[in-house]
Amino acid sequence: MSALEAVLLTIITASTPLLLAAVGELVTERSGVLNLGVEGMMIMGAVTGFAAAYTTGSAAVGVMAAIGTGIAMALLFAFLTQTLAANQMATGLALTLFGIGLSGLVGKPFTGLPGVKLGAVHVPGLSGLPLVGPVLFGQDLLVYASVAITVFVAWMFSRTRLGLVIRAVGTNHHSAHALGYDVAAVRYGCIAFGGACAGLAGGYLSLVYTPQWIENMTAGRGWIALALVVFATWSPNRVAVGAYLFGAVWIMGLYAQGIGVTIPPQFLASLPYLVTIGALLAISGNRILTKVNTPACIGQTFVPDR
Amino acid sequence: MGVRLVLEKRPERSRAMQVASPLLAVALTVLFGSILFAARGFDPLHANYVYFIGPLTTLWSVEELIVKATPLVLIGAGLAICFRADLWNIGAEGQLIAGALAGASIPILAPHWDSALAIPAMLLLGMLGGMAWAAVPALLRNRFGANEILTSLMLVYVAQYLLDWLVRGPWRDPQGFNFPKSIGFNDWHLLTTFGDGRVHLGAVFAVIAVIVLAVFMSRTLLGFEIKVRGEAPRAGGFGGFSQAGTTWLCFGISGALAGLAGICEVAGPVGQLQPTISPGYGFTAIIVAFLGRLNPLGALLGGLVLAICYLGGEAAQVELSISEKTAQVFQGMLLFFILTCDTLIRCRVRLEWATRNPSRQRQFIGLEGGASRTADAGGAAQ
Amino acid sequence: METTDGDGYLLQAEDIVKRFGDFTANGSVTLSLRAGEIHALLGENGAGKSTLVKILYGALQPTAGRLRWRGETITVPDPGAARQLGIAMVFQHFSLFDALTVVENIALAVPGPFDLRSLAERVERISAEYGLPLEPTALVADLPVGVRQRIEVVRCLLQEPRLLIMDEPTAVLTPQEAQQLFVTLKRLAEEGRAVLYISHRLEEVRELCHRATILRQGRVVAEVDPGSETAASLARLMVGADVHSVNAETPGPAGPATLTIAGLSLAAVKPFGVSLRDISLEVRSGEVTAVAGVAGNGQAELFEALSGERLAPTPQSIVIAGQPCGTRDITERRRLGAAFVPEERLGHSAVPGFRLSENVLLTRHASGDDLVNTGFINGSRTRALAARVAKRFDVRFSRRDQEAGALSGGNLQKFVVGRELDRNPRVLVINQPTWGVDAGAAALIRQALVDRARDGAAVLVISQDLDEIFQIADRIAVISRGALSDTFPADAIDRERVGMLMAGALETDGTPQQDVWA
Amino acid sequence: DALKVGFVYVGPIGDHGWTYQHDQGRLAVEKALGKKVKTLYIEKVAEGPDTERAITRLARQGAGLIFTTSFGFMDPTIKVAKRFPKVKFEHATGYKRAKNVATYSSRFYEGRYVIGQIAAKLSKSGVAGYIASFPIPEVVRGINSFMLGAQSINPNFKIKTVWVNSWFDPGKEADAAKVLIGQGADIITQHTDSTAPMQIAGEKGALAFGQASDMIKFGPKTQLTAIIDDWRPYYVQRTKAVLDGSWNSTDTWGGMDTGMVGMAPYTNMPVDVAAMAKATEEKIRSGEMHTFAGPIYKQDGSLAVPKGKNLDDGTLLGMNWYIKGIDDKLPK
Ligand SMILES: Nc1ncnc2c1ncn2[C@@H]1O[C@H](COP(=O)(O)OP(=O)(O)OP(=O)(O)O)[C@@H](O)[C@H]1O
Ligand SMILES: Nc1ncnc2c1ncn2[C@@H]1O[C@H](COP(=O)(O)OP(=O)(O)OP(=O)(O)O)[C@@H](O)[C@H]1O
Ligand SMILES: [Mg+2]
Ligand SMILES: [Mg+2]
Repeated sequence: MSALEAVLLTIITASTPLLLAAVGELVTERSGVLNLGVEGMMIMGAVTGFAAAYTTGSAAVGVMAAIGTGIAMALLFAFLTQTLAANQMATGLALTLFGIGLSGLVGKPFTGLPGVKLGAVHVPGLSGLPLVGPVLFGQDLLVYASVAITVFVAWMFSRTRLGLVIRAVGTNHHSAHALGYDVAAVRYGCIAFGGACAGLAGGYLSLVYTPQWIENMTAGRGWIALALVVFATWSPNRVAVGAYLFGAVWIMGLYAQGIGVTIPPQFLASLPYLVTIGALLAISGNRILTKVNTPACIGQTFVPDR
Repeated sequence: MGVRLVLEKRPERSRAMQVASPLLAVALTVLFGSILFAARGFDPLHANYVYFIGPLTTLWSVEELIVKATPLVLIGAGLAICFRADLWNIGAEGQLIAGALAGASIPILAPHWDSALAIPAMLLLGMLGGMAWAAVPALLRNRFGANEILTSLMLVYVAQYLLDWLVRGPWRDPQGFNFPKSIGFNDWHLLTTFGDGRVHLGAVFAVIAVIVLAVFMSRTLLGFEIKVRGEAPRAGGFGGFSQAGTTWLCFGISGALAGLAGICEVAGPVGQLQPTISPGYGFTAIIVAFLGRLNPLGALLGGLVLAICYLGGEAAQVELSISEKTAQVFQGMLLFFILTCDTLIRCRVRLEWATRNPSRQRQFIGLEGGASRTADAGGAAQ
Repeated sequence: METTDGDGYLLQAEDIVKRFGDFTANGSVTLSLRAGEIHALLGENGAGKSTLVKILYGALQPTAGRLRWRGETITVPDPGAARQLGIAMVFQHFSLFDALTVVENIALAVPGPFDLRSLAERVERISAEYGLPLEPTALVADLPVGVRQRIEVVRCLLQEPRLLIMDEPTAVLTPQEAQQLFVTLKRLAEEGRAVLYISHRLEEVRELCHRATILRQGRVVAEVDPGSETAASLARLMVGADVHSVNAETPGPAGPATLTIAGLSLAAVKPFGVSLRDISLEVRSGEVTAVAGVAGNGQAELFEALSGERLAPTPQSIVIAGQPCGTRDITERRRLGAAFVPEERLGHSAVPGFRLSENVLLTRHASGDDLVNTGFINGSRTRALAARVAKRFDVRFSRRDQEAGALSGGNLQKFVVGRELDRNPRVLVINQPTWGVDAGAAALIRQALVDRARDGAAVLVISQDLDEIFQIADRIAVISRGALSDTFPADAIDRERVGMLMAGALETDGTPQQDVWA
Repeated sequence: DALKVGFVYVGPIGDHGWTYQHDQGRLAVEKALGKKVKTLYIEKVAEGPDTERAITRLARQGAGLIFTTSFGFMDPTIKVAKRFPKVKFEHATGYKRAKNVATYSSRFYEGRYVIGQIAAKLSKSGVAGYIASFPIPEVVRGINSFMLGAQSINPNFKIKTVWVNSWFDPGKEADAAKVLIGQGADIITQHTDSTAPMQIAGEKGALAFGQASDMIKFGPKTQLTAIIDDWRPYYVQRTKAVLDGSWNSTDTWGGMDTGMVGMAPYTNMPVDVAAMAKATEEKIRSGEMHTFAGPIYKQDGSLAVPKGKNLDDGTLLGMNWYIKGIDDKLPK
């Protein structure tokens, strides 16, 4: 295995959970909802994914469980924010706190057990190619899924009525309501999609990345996914670019050490967070980039007249 | 057919509900907690006693309650003001650490400076440190429009690594066998404690902060400015209040209080710098602020309630072997119920027995022209 | 005209009742529409017109009552269902999406397979056919209000509706644009479609409509043939009494210019804002000067520049009472004796969730009323001041010191205008003083503005309501696409000219432009 | 009645590392002494303001002996001990003692010598990857010991170190393992607590050593052996001492000889290598050999300890330099 190949493989694994969670949150935010509970949904996805896979011995069941849990958590959020018109920021924070706590409780019996790993899928004939083979054609299913979901979302927003409706609801819920669209229903759907993706991202951690359950194993990745959405100015393609860039920064810190660079490890460890701040600045300062896709209603509660 | 929940905006916020909603939320949490306990095979009455009443029954535990509540109240009161202004500072944990670092620079760099000024200087530096850390998201927001939720949060991680680096590197105790901790603070660098327990001066600061902030928010023009910003930012500009100014002010206040909490922790119960100095007070304080309905006085109560949750959780671990995670779940649940109950302040909630509309079945009279050709497409995308 | 069942009516609304909480917006309204007729729905502000048509369109559900469509009883659960029946509607407050293109906006309301390209072709064809040209790929945010109105209309036409509901479509149109719309509506009626038409402009109703139903406080008070009524008789039916006219006697010789704008240019800051281009204007004491213009032509930006919410690049570009203050903030301008009333009541001139006494503080904290002492608020003074304003300007509320958001629009407007007039300002700038305010309150506010001017203040009224402008203004200027015309004495210019200026069809000095849209 | 024995843990019992091993000690005490004792514990006690309260709580619950099992618990332990002079305290890995506070730690580095030898024998690339937590003496000591062991077999042996700045961060440890393997290491050893590197090594076809506990479950084809923290004998012995009144404040730094450091079975290696490892282990246990026996040169070439002498405990406790042969720089 060449060094470059190793680096690329590591970057892809590190980026995939970020991409999954971010692209889900992107859809949620495009519908005008800010769900700060990504971290909570992710960690719950991780624990239930692990638990289900461990109990049944099937990683596929684990993946399903992770998605299901993400959706369940998201629906809780949707119920509070859409049906009960609760503040989205606060509810999202609560979801994160709740998820971290509950995952610990649920996961207690599963700590320190070897997990079931979701295997890699080799595309016959292609995965044997040098470099591109293992990097592009020898990944696990969820890496392909993350790319597929991103492509799907990009296609949905640019080519389908559903995408148009989601954008409409996100830019002006009053108008969308006046035209007869059920704002709450559209948002329920988008929130649930975001939850499914976040759950899947969590499942990726406990089924592929490190096939075991460990408390707090998401380690702030949900928050980085949130930042990525802003960084990408709500464009699915840029989310993908951002996720891979971020994964690269994450890994490069470790890689630099391996080749003998001595910087205080604390500095390297905080690098991804500093990079995130820098990226946010670069983007927020750019009005042209932010203007076009920004969902104007983001974070606002909407109670329709009836 | 189905039952559905219908919200009806009230013309005015209900004053009765403003008082009742947090109480209802606590009650609901206890109720659901009991179910949780019962489900795990504990006597819910006894478990609730251990959890919620036990911490109030001995002098020691009441003292510990105060110790635990002190940073929560300090930070929560500051965050309440931020959130009131619709500014989402969720990086108080980082500001706490920054305050602790700034304040601790005196006992670590000048351990022999034994003066009556030392403690005030530490407290002041602590507040400035917290403020400085909070000023970063404020600056980035004012200057670049960067989302303060994310920047303040990212800075938490940075602060944690900074602390880690300092206590393992430059500020390591030279006599400490290279273990990651600073020197223990000298007596003259430690806060006065009351009685023989651990209650320290920080508790007094917390009470003072709460009272000052309550007056500040309800009686002063600056407080008014902050509230206007949260309710209607455009009206704030029309009133002649500067958005950027309020951002600085709110982050400044909440950062200073988080920093004060930080230095009070290290110069109080901890007594030195070490890799971890707070069990997530900065995050828990978010719940405190909401539990207190974003009101400084409320934060005092909120802080005590959460401290009870913590201590109760610990007692339950020892006495009933209930996992420490339960406490965290309780906190999340409490916050959910608060948010749910807050809806009652703004809206009336009704259950509606929805009778299905016949036209839902799409039994439209045959129309010629465009409409009937595409009978179901209009609503299809919904 | 095709045949319809059920007594020949296309749509019948019977005994419609709609309550919001304990407030009854519609109390048993009955209305019948025939195919091929243009039917007016009249009533003063808050009479329940919009509520009724929203029920017909499925955007609101009636508390009680029945709807019949060609004789069949129906329910309209949502606007999608209404569109399937063949009902289309243009909303009073537009239902467009700024960040989407014209064709995307239309696609959202037009059923059928999702194919933007062929829809764009249809849009181009139909819009040209009806004389309402549209460029399908343009971003709505970049379009002027008149064009947006066109989008709404074309969106309805593409649905080939049997019934077209238009809620105050001409409020934001120039007289010329309105004329063009009438041609379209008449053509639609000739094609056998019904039009339900809401407007406050009684003259145009008389010209256009075949029948009129008049609502007062949520009830039908009359059904008339508007052609055989006068505007005054229609107004009397709507209000239930004679409407006071504003007394704006010719002023004495005007005083010096107390508010001067000189060569003010400001680039748009908001993504979809308007830039101000070299605006100059003198507002003299003793006079009411009006800036007419269709909404969205820079009025909001002009107001913000005058109030100081946005600062001008040079001090000299805005002079208040002899003091250059282009770069001074709103508080400093208030200290110079200026007062401001913005267009939007909720969230701009008042904080909805705050009590009236707190709202008094919003603009009066630095105006020398001792409401604030070394940073501390004097609660009893603010309450007393709020009570004084409420009394002087006849503000009605159900509870003492109520939250602003709970007041009706007209009452809140009286309050925010009163809050400023109570100071006896030397300069008053007011944007859309009676927007969405009923006739009684409007008369009161207009009179107060004139009186203030006669007392020696320089009053600048920015308004899109030409009736209002000709009622109270001594001088008139017109804003169009961020540029201001010359100022004309009110008696030296007529509606026609103002309308042309509003459309940007004249050079600012009143001569016709060569190529209007070049 | 029964002696209550309290345990304060820094992590969750289920971490399968540090705290898990301490809890094994607690269970051993229960098993060995049956009705004579009752154990209490609080897990996941943060090092900080909460520590003192957690220890106090156990003391107030009537514990007669309390084990505080993390370095960060040192000062709070001393403080509480002052307030409860009748209660005996045992603090792990610290250096502050009092009349009723004893300290204990174990010489894990002895095990590192053994695995260093194994690595040098089995590595084809001659490079081992070392996942390290923090540059503190304990970890540096381990790296040096590992290298000394390796050099005793192959003087040109190399290691690559990645500092992950955490004791327990599976994601990062996994990434570090991947990076190290990508850079040519074919044997992974770790001074962090999670089992992630073991899993990754298995996936990538590398070999690895377990840490703190036997991780064979996570790498049945991967684990060569593991250095096991075995607190059981010590905990049982100290509890007995309290029961029979012979307890006094001591400082225990136990190695293989006391049973506090154990090696998991030698697996996945040829028998001769296993035999060599066993022999070394035996020599260290019997005291025949010291892992830091001179001559030892520092990285800069200076002599740290001459031939015939062993490095003293004081230097070992404060070790903040690499031996010669390690190419990386120690981060400061
Ligand atoms: N969602 C609502 N909740 C409570 N009250 C409402 C609501 N919508 C409308 N109203 C009230 O119902 C009354 C009728 O409103 P409506 O919008 O139908 O008036 P309108 O006749 O269209 O007036 P205008 O000429 O200003 O458009 C008003 O007093 C209004 O304040
Ligand atoms: N999408 C469109 N469909 C139909 N007509 C349009 C469209 N866009 C613009 N127009 C017509 O062109 C006129 C000018 O529009 P536009 O917004 O481009 O002006 P402008 O370029 O901003 O003017 P200027 O540059 O002179 O300030 C509009 O008033 C409208 O009549
Ligand atoms: Mg209306
Ligand atoms: Mg142009």
